[in-house]
Amino acid sequence: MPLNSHPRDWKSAFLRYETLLFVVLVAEWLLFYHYGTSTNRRGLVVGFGTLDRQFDILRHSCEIGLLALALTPVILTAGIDLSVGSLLGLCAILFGKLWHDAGLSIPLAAGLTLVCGALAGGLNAGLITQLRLPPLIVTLGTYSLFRGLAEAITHGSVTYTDFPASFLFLGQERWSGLPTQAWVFLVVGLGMWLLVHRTTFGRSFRAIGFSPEGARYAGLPVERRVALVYVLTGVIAALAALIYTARLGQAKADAGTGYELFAITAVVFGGTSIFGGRGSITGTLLGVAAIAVLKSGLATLPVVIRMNAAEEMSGLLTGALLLLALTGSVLPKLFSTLRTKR
Amino acid sequence: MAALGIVLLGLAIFAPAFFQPQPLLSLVTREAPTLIVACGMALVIITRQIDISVGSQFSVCSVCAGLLAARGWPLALVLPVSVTAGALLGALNGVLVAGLRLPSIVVTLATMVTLRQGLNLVRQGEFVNLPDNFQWFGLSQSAGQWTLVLTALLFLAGLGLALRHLAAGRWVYAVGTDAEAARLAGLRPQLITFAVFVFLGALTGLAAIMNLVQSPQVQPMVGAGLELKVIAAVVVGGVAISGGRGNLWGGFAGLLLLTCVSPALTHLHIEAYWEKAIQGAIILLAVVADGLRQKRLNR
Amino acid sequence: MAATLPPSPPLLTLRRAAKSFGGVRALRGVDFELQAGEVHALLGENGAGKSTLIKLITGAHRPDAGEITVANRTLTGLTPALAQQLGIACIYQQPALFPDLTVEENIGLRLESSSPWQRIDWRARRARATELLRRVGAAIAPDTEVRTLSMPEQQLVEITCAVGAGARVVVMDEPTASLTHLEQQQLFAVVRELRTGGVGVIYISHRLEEIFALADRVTVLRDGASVGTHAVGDMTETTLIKLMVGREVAQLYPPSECAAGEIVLRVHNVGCAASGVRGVSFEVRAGEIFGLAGLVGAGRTELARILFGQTPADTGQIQLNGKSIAVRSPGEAIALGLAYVPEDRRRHGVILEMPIEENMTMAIHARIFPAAWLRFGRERRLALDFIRDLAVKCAGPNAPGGSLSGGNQQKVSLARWLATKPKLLILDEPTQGVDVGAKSEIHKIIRGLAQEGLAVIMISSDLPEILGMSDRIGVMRSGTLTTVLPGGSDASVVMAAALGQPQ
Amino acid sequence: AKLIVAMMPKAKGNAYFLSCKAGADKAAKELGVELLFDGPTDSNAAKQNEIVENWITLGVDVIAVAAENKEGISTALRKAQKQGIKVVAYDADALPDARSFFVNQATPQGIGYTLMDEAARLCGEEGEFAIITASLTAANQREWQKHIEARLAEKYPKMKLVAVRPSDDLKDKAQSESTALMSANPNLKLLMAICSPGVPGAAEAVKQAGKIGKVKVIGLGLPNENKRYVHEGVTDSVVLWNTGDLGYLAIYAGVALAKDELKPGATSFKAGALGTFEIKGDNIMLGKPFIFNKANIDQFDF
Ligand SMILES: Nc1ncnc2c1ncn2[C@@H]1O[C@H](COP(=O)(O)OP(=O)(O)OP(=O)(O)O)[C@@H](O)[C@H]1O
Ligand SMILES: Nc1ncnc2c1ncn2[C@@H]1O[C@H](COP(=O)(O)OP(=O)(O)OP(=O)(O)O)[C@@H](O)[C@H]1O
Ligand SMILES: [Mg+2]
Ligand SMILES: [Mg+2]
Repeated sequence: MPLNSHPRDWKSAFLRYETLLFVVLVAEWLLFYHYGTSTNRRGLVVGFGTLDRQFDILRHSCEIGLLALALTPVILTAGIDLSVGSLLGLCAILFGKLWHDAGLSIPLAAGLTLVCGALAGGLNAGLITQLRLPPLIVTLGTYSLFRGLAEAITHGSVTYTDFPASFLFLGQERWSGLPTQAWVFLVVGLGMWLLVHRTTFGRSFRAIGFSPEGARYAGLPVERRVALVYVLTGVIAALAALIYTARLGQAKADAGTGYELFAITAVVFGGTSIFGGRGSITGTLLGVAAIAVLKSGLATLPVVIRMNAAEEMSGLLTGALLLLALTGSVLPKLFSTLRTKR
Repeated sequence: MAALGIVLLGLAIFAPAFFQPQPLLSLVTREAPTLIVACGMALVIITRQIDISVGSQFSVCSVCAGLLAARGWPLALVLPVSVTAGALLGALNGVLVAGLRLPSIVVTLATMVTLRQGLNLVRQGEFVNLPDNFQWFGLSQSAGQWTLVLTALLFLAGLGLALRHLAAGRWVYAVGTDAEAARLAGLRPQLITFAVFVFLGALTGLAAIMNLVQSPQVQPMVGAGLELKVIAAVVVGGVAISGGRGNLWGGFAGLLLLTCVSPALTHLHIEAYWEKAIQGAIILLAVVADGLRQKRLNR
Repeated sequence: MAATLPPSPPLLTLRRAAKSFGGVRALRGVDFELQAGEVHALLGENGAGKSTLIKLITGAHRPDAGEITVANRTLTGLTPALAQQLGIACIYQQPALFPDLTVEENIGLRLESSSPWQRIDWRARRARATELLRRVGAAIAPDTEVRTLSMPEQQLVEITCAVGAGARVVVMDEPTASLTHLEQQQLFAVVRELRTGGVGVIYISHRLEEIFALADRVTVLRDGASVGTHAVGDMTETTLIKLMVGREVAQLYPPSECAAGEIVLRVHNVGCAASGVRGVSFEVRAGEIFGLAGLVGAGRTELARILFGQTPADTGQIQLNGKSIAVRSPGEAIALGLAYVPEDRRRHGVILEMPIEENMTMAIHARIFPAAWLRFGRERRLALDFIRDLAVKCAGPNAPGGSLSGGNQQKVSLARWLATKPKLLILDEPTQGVDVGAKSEIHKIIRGLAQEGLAVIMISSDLPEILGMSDRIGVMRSGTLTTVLPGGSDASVVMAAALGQPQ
Repeated sequence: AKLIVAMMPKAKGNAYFLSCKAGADKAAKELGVELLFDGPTDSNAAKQNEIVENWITLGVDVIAVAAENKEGISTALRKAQKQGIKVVAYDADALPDARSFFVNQATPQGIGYTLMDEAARLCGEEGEFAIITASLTAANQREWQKHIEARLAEKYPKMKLVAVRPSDDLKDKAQSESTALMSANPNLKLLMAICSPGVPGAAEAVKQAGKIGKVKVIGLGLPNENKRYVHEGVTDSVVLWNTGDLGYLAIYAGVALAKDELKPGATSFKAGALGTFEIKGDNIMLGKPFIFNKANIDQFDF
């Protein structure tokens, strides 16, 4: 057998999954384009087919998309980070406080917020790598802690607003044709793709995800790599906090509540194995897009809006899709074992 | 455990008023349902699984039971319906986790979202008003309170003993320690895992009723965040998230510790905003303490 | 040659048993039978299907075709539970115990097939465990957690379970792979006692001398098919090997033409409190194979882990090429030119899910991928070179490591470390569980490396291997290096040193 | 075609807003318009934005909104106005430039003063009391609290506010907070709950503690939820406006805007069966808060 012709077994399987996801995405989009676009009573074309709506999709999926990008390497190392949503909230508050109360300039406050994100990620990283504690529990603790700190700092009530237009530009305006934050998202996405698929870092994340002991015996700096992944997540969560603040024009302690679940859903839906080792950034991007289009598309269907249930419907469908994707992923294996048993 | 002791001691010194019997009874009554769910969660975690959909299950059971009660069904009928509903939801998780061997964290994440949103879709967030005779099982209030507290405690004790002294209890540990070894020893790990999920679901259904009788109406968001509280309690109580180790008593202590935070803050005249941060810190301290102990043991 | 059949009906018969995993035909129509009171050896190269065969017998796998007859009952749906009821007990390659539970509980879980709601009688359990452990001759307290036991102790617990179950059929899959000579003798005694009691024992091992010492009959498997059952008395080592591999293999160790050079590694008074190693001093020269012998738990692996920076030394000095070094992590060790092929290849040696090529380059990321940037072409070429040089049998450089047989996995693990171009290579049990064919290939590779001037430390529990391969032999006992013997020493001298007996 | 009027509560399952909806439904029927009623399941400013955007997509004609967070929702509302949608706020205001009118159920001052006066009357103008609020974030709660404190400082020097505790708009939480407050402050004479689930929660706590009469309960709440406690003598009085009328008025105002019958600068407005209301600036005034007590509470059903 020629040595070069053997396909990468699991990789080709994933390529197939990503292709499937892409097809789902396109089908979804076309469906909504057809049923979700209409002309309203004032003669304006409204709904899914408008450019505005497409930009809204980009705007709305940016923060969760960033978190999903950050979580992909985390889950590749067989870890998890439940604290990202809370950290987003904490960073939004810190940013507001630094700018409003401490009177720092916007760039300085933003820079310091990113540093705080890194520190918070560092707390997770330290506990996980130095004390060898399970990430699920550590980040469950910091999930409470970060949100709690955000509430404590603001006494639960302070809302920072009145940010200058130059900052709101990041979240509400367009730059070179696309919403500003979409550019940030694209840059981070590309960076992540390179990190995970084209550098030895990504290689070691996978190795650690498959077998941390094996990676350690191979001389890979396991602790440093894992720490890097969590710190990076902290920084990206802080970045997402800035974008969130700019989009809504306000920073409040409840920012990003529940985002961790959506981000994890997107990552898993994108084909990354929760057991670690397998997965891709492309998959995550497709997963984020599929969920965002679904959510936004449903909300343009007149039937759904008239049911007063756009939010619930998209949540329900996302959950159901995730279950379907999970079940689908094991069915072939299940059938083959059933057959061999008989 | 030690932490709980310290906190209680601290309270005794700085806020003796905390120990008045009536508020304490009220506190414990309110946490009785949580304790029941925590028992089930401890089992699930001991089998090296996790269930983050209990909050949604709790809501669904509460609303179902509430609707039936509002139609005038007696408690004797509503209770089994709620327990069965919980068991069915648990069975759904169980089939996916044990039958299809999917990772429980993602499965229950998905069922959590699905159930919660499904409920919201159907009910549009509407509250259910309960008939008066439903309160405290129709008993007098203090008798009702005692009934709840004693039920929960008896349950805890019974399950704790069963876990130690019944074959089934030991099987749960065996599966959590090493599912493959359990299979080779002639046990059926998938069946046991399934059963544990169903059991947790049924307990959630029971807990929903125990919560229902305490209030005149059901809010559909009633179980939101329950999963984190319960998991935190179990973990703070020393049940290893990697399965196979720990027991219910620890979970009980963990729950007490976490629920003491809020009233303790009031008594110590600390602002309420700190509550969540302090709970998070407690979880972290508990795992750090456990981590350090493990590290020392491994020496 | 027909084996002499005892008159009684067989305990267990397999007829035309077949089993496939996906595309791999692990067993293709095997006949097998076991008599009461015999030790029946199963022999075959890695991947021949031995483990699969016994998994059919214990119900862990269900055959695709064929039938199993136990005690005159033909069974279709055999499960582990049913197999247990029928008196079949198995000691797997990896002990299947519950590490978090105590010994008595492990024994109880295996032996008491109770209903879920039955109460557990902890006192009776303890008494029974104590009694059984005594019968097997194991000095283990019943209330210790299994995780704290050593590998052989865990195996003893497994055997205790089998004895306690009153098993009629006991299956042992490479029970001696990690046992020392003494423990092996102890195990043999237990097996012989079982045989006397009318139990049928199926015994799998790669060590031919054990088969001659213990077995009555032997069935040889090749590529998932049986190539015959013979009485052991009729066989010689060469005929057996020929049956196994279908060709003759000279089980000779490659000759040493050692011209030992400079001192590469000098270890002086090294110790580490955490792992129980203390006061170790020795040196290794370029071009030399330094064998490390000792009983299990003597601390050889721990010593290797110290040298490799996994559990850094807290006392003593280590010199490499005359320079003092302090190794605090495997990364540093690699940078200094040290390489360590670990003992447990499935868990530590290769990452089973990753492609062969990625496994091979894992320790040299910094060197072949400048600026952390992956270069796939370079990686592929390097992997192809190693696959050719070491004759790794695989579907291609991107086949996952887990698809390889044990011996080939070991070669991949070896390739990973050779790629680092080390100055010193530490091999820990390089041929454990590797079949004879692959074993001699690996030996040749090791010898070749030494001849190219590499300094090699080889840890092994296989005494013939140590004796045949080493230029000098260091013997370790309870955490310290007690003696250094010249190569070609007598087996009894090495054993005596390992046991700490005066010579 | 029918006009489409979209109405947004802060939380759509909340009994308070459901009673607003009852009034709104009545108005919609009378006016022959289609009513959409959607909002977050739990109070959440970001979700309010998304729903407004959906409505813009659908092309509704009127949006009536109870803002969870002023600044948060206003961006979306401005966008709606740009598309020709008329916007009124009710219950909790948005920023003035993001809506045409605010249907003001009662001025924060009126509510704050009424509550404080009522509390002082019950305590004999001296002693300790505590406040249970919804969340520490909600803007209107902060407003009311501010006016309560102002009135306290101005008129009742012998009374002391010992604590303000959040209840997350949950009855259970309100109950446990009240229990803790009573045992931490043995001299507490009164609990004032300024969110609707808070009142029955505080009442239940007082009842369980066996302190009926010793600790009085008043608050802002719905009659139905509190009837039982008022009759048992746990709760003395509940302060509120007529919520059904609030919803009714909001819809009438919105539709009038869309039909160009109501223009900025108007000083009065006639809303169907309810008659004429005063407009102060851009606030349509519902009237004075109402005190429900043992004597009159049974006449109301919402
Ligand atoms: N669960 C499985 N899935 C896929 N293939 C398997 C599985 N178990 C065994 N095989 C394959 O079946 C063949 C026979 O394996 P088996 O473990 O029976 O060999 P063995 O004779 O015990 O070898 P060894 O001496 O290395 O223990 C091998 O090619 C192996 O890769
Ligand atoms: N004195 C000691 N103190 C603490 N632990 C010890 C001591 N001696 C041995 N051990 C432990 O016993 C186990 C076996 O040691 P090690 O693996 O080094 O032995 P080995 O000679 O390499 O045997 P093997 O044949 O298994 O490779 C290790 O886990 C080691 O930590
Ligand atoms: Mg085998
Ligand atoms: Mg060893």
